[in-house]
Amino acid sequence: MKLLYFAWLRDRVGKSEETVNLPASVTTVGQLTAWLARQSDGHAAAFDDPIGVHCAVNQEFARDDVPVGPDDEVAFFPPVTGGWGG
Amino acid sequence: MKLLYFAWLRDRVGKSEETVNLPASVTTVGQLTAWLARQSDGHAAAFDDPIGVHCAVNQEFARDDVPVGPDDEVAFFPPVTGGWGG
Amino acid sequence: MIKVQSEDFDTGAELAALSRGRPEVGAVASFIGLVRDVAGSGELSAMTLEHYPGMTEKQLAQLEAEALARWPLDQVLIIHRYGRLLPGDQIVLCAATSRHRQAAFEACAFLMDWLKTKAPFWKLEEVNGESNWVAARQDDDDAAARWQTDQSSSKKNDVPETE
Amino acid sequence: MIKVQSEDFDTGAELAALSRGRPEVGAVASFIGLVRDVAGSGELSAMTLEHYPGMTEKQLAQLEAEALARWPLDQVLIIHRYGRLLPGDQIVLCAATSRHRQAAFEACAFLMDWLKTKAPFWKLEEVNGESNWVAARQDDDDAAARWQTDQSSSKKNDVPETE
Repeated sequence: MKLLYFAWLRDRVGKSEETVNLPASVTTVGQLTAWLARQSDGHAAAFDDPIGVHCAVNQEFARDDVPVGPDDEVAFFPPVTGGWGG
Repeated sequence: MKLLYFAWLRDRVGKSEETVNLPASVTTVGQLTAWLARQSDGHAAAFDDPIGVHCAVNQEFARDDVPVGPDDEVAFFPPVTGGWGG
Repeated sequence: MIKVQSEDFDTGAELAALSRGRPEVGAVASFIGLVRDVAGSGELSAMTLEHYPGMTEKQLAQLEAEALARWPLDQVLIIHRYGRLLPGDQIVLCAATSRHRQAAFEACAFLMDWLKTKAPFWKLEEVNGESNWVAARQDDDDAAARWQTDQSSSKKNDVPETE
Repeated sequence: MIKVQSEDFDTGAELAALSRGRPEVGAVASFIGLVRDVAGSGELSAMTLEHYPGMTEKQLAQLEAEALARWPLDQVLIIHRYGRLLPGDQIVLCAATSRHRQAAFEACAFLMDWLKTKAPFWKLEEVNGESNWVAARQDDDDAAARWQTDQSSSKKNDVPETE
């Protein structure tokens, strides 16, 4: 599965993308998040507070119960913050 | 008193401005409108339906009870219609 | 800033000038009004905008001052043309700048609604070879009325509500 | 029309192109967002906008389609920049064209509110020599929520309301 990290999630994980082989027990966004948090200290720091982590599956915003599989592109990022000052 | 006419009021009166000497009995916009309606057939046509006639005294919108005097600039015009299509 | 003119305006240059050198401005809301070729019936070939020179500038300056008083704005711009215009021509540009988008948007919508009912412009449409003065529209009065405050509706010299 | 780009845009040319050859358009409402030099504390020297290429275009296209479905519009334009920007730089241009001003204004305000909460952009501010990721603001969520319909709030893949 292809994973993408943006903004401070990327800073904490230490890379902008990686490819992982999922265990069979991981079938939803929520399970993926919990599994990733155990992969390294950087991952743990990134997924420490899951409230602050948003997810997109195949470029659509996805809640914890959305299913994920090996062919999906899954991205993690902080809440979006728009661009301009006003 | 200086009078100005705009849009179809000007077309009906037949001129864009005129200077008139008011009788002493004319002291408000409403009295002026009634007096003007008797000055010519064109004036009568213009002031025929006072509901459709708006007035400004010294470039401020004015109701019938606003006072007018010899030194005022008084304008009559239809309801404003803005410019653009939207 | 108020400009009443017959010549066309350069929207990009006008909007850029509003925020130049004012880095606290984050939001520029604007509106351009164009001549539509759809008249009440038939095809519009041109329209002539007549106005009341002097009163127009005075009313627009009051409108600008009211917008600046009601919203936390940095600047207000109103450019309104008069004279003979063709379909697709620019007629009016309104803009409001602010730190925040909400104030800029609301002020800009306010300016446009009030321009339709408070600025002394009259529209002569040329349709199928005939020239006709356009009548006022009730929905424009309604749009302006939503901005009415108790204070301003009691002003003696205001536009009569029943006309 | 959607454009996601690092280069600057020409507001006047973009707006003019929206109504060119479309004489039924009477109203062009637009909004420009600029980099403000007022950060949370201290002085902003620059900001870098990161985005999620691919998803950004997809989300903006959905946003455009939703605006076109909700209001009687002729066209929608969204231009959003990414990369490193300086105070005063243009970041975003939204525009909506319509026969009537109300639809154009509402659609434009809708686009801006949703851009703040639905488009995958993240802002890194450089303040007093330090770079910090900007946190999401509750009032932006509130502004977007006012456009929420019952239908869209029940979508499974929508942004969770509690985050």
